[in-house]
Amino acid sequence: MLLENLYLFFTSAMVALAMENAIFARSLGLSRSVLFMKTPGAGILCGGILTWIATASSVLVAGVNYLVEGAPYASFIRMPGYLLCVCLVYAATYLYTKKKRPALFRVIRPYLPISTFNTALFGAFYISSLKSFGFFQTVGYALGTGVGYTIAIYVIYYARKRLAISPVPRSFRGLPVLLVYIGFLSLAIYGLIGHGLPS
Amino acid sequence: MAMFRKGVLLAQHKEPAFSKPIVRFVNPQTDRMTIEREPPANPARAGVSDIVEIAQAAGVTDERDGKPLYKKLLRARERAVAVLVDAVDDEPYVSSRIAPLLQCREEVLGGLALCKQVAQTTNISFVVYQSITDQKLGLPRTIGGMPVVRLRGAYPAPAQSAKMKMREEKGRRLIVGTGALIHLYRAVWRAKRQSTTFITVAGSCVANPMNLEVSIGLSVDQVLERCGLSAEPTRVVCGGSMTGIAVLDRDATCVTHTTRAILAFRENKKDALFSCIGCGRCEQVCPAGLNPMYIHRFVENSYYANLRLFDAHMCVECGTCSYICPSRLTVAASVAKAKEYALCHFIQPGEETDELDG
Amino acid sequence: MKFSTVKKYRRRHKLLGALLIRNPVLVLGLDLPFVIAAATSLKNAAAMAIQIFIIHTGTMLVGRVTCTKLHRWQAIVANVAAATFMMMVAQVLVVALFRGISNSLGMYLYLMAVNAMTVFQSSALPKNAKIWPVFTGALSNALGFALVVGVVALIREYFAFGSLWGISLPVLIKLPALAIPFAGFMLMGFLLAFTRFLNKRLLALSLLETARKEARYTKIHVDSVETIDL
Amino acid sequence: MSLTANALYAPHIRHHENTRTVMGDVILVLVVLYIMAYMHYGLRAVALGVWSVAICVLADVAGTLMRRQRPHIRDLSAVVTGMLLPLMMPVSIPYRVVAVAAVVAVAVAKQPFGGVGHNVFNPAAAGFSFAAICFGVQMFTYPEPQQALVGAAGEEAVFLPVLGALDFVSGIAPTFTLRLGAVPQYELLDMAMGNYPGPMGATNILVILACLLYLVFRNTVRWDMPVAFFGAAFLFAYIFPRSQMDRLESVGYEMMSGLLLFAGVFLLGDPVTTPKRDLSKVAFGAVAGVVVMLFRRFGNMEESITFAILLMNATTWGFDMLGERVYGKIRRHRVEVFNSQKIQKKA
Repeated sequence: MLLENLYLFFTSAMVALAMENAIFARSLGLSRSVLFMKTPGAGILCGGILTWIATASSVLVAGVNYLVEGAPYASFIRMPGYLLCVCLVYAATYLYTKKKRPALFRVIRPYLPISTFNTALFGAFYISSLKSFGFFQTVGYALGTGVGYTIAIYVIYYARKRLAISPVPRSFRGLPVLLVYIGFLSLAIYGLIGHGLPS
Repeated sequence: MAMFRKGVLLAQHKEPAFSKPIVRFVNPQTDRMTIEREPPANPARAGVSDIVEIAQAAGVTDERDGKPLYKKLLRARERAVAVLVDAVDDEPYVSSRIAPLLQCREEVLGGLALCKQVAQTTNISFVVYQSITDQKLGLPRTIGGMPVVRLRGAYPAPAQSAKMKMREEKGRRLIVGTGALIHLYRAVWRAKRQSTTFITVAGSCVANPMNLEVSIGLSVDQVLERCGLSAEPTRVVCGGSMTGIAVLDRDATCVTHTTRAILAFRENKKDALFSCIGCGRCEQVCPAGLNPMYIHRFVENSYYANLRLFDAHMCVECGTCSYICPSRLTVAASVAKAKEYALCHFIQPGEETDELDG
Repeated sequence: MKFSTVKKYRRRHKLLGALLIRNPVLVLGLDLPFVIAAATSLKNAAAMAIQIFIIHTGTMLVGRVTCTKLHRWQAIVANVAAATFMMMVAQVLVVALFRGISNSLGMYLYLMAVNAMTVFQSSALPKNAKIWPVFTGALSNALGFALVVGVVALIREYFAFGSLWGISLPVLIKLPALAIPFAGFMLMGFLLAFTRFLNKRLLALSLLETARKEARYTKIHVDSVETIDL
Repeated sequence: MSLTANALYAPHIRHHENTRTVMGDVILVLVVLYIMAYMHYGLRAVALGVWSVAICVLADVAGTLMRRQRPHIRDLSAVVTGMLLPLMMPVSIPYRVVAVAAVVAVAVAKQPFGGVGHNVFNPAAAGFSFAAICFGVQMFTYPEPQQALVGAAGEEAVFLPVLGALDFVSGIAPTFTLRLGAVPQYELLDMAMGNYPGPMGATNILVILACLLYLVFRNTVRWDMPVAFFGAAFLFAYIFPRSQMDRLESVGYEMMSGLLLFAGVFLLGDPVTTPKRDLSKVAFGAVAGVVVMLFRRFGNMEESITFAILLMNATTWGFDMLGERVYGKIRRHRVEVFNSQKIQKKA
């Protein structure tokens, strides 16, 4: 029983990390502030906060999915429910760090909103509800999404360093060529998934 | 088997200049100059101070590094354990040290004997480059009973291993070029002031390449006329073919003490100026184990942030990366620029270890 | 180049500035996920455009209120809550308008509530922001988003499915892969590059005409302006 | 750099090999593969090659002009890409598919990144992947080469027409059979000789191996990358056979089926998109071999090797930087050795 749940947990986590990577497979949570992180440390921090919030709120989200399942107007109730869970975790994190860990608070404060109200997060919850995941799968999927998001930010940072030393045409410098680069990575991952459009 | 080897074996176009007899092409006035100080009674056992003073008076200069010879002799008298005659001509077309060593042998030996008296050591050896494939006259094992150390391997492996030899006991060895020895001998025995130097005149559009003993101060144009030009060269080089300096004004450029060769080439500009195809050959041949391709790209995009990783200060400026580059890029120039940047930004003075001192 | 002329140019072409020079997607790189993954057909594009109009304008107005009353971090929560409410309103409208849109758009229909443009622009308002500029700015941003989504959806629907608004048209060659996110990435890359090129050209042209107007520019200046690079 | 600057800098003599000779080696072996394809499938193979080369060169020139630079057709890189593309496809491929693949390869994968030598992803792999997703059916139905060989045996050959309607006997490619978990019905020797349905140029195993040897001896392809790549793939296939068969047999089928050999020689042999250092090359090749086999095992496409290669191309920069760190340590160590060396050892 426990082993089975652990298996579900890890499989869904790996799927969310590699095959259905939030950024590369579904382009979720993609914005300029994420693409143009100053340092890899900032990227890892941003992804880490997202991982924490996703994992913590997914525990509540699993409950929301369980309650909402089969209720009338489910699609209406879902989003507010998710928003409630995420806002609870967000406020808890904010206040706790502000009171107890001021140093940590000063570090994470600029990245907290970006990582919290992020399409990657809510997208992970929606996918877990569309696939009617159980508790362990939901938590695992959220965790995998967060880790995959962090890895993606890291990869994109080094892609920028690589592209900085090639004579990219002036119109393509910065965001456009980076998008083409991500496009090819996403193409490679799509070859692994095979035919199956992201919902 | 180029695929398993690191480094590159250059085709040494030393012939025909190498085996031809050395021709004197001198200015009579300067050639007649002597030193005021009367020669010692018996030059064979002249005193150390005499030799040093004569060398100073005659203005004998080492053609390896333009230093006056008497300073080297003074340093050698204090603390020298070995004397090394540098006849390493590893660059193609250049044979201006090895040819005098083989052709005016007794003069070299006489000069060497004087150095031996100064340095008070018996540890004497000649250093030559063995991988000269196209020479007609063979390299002897010993010259005057003294061993001839042969450096083998790809260019610039000789420079590398010579550095290995020279670095340990830094400064405690006397390294002289053959030209300096010959001039020292002449100064002591015939009281002649050094007014000439040995150079090689060769290249793809020189009519009859040869080794010359020319007066210092003659212009490059005169020397080239002496040997004749078969075609109008697109680049005239003063110095070695790999590390020399291109001459812009042939009239204004003169032969100096340290000029080793004057080369005239004619190249077709068609196969030039492609963009880098990233073949990575420059990294396979770099003797210092550097990564010239990335250094070149960083420098071209003026993105110096990552250069710290690439140890550009270890470059030995041999020019192999540019030589091998199939796109004819000026990689070596970029690496030199990066080396300057690294030396003034990343490296504390005294940390760089690749300097070759005599 | 003189910055005053640039400002003059932007003042002159206000709509153009909203659509091209300060376009939220093409220039600021906001809301990329929806353009890249969801804009595969004109109907999706229309639905998302309607949604963004309602959500963005409404939330910006709410944010104008909250930014004075609350702290920044509370304001964000309040704005996202408002955006979610707007999303539900818009969803009613959209689902009524387009049949089967909830299947074709999937979760992106709901994720509109947390799109980066709305969340961060609404919570980054200054305390003394005037109400009317906020409203017009929100409208122009929504317009810019609608334009980009429409263009991308047009290209992708025509070349991927050989149809426009569900009506099948003759097409030389069908590339179904264009409907997949990776093609969306590449398409957006090329669209961004094209927009930059266009901005450059437009700015150069306007500089040219200002230069022609102003007498102190000589012929040489005009020529140099013609070959301007930004 | 202008010519005058080029004329100023040392060194003043250059190696005789230039970009054209480097690319010319690859083109030479590709011509050999086209001859083999001609013998198997008739004139259509050559026509496809010419068509694709034309499209690639045109797109390359257009892109270079858009970047406001002088186009160098003489560096032949677009020609190599154009010759690689059809060889990875079946001979029955429509011309428009080849055109799409060529345009994607040059205009999307190569030019936006800065043109020759700066493309991060292999253009041929990118074009092939895009076409494989768009036109899955045409890309993976392979005609029987037997038609050609019958013609060689004396009866009249039934080649595919260069233009016009295509009707052909489609064979079952080993990649398909292996993905189903069954054993291909072709003899290993037949596969080595190259008469089994498959991509146009990738089926002539022995010829491709000869090409690899030639390229290695010409030092166009460094020897250690293919060794590491094929070694890793070999080990993977030996340890985890995909279907119920003898391990060595599975190795044979895995190595000879599909594009693995072709990609290992020509796509990974492309110096631009692979690491430069020998150590990085070895590590890259080994990882690439494992990733390729994993994609084969778990991927849903019939031929997913080009996707794996695209994924690996993205990691090239990381491999190079890691190799640079390692070699930096080696350099510093060697300098210390220089400093503490005795002349007696040398002389």
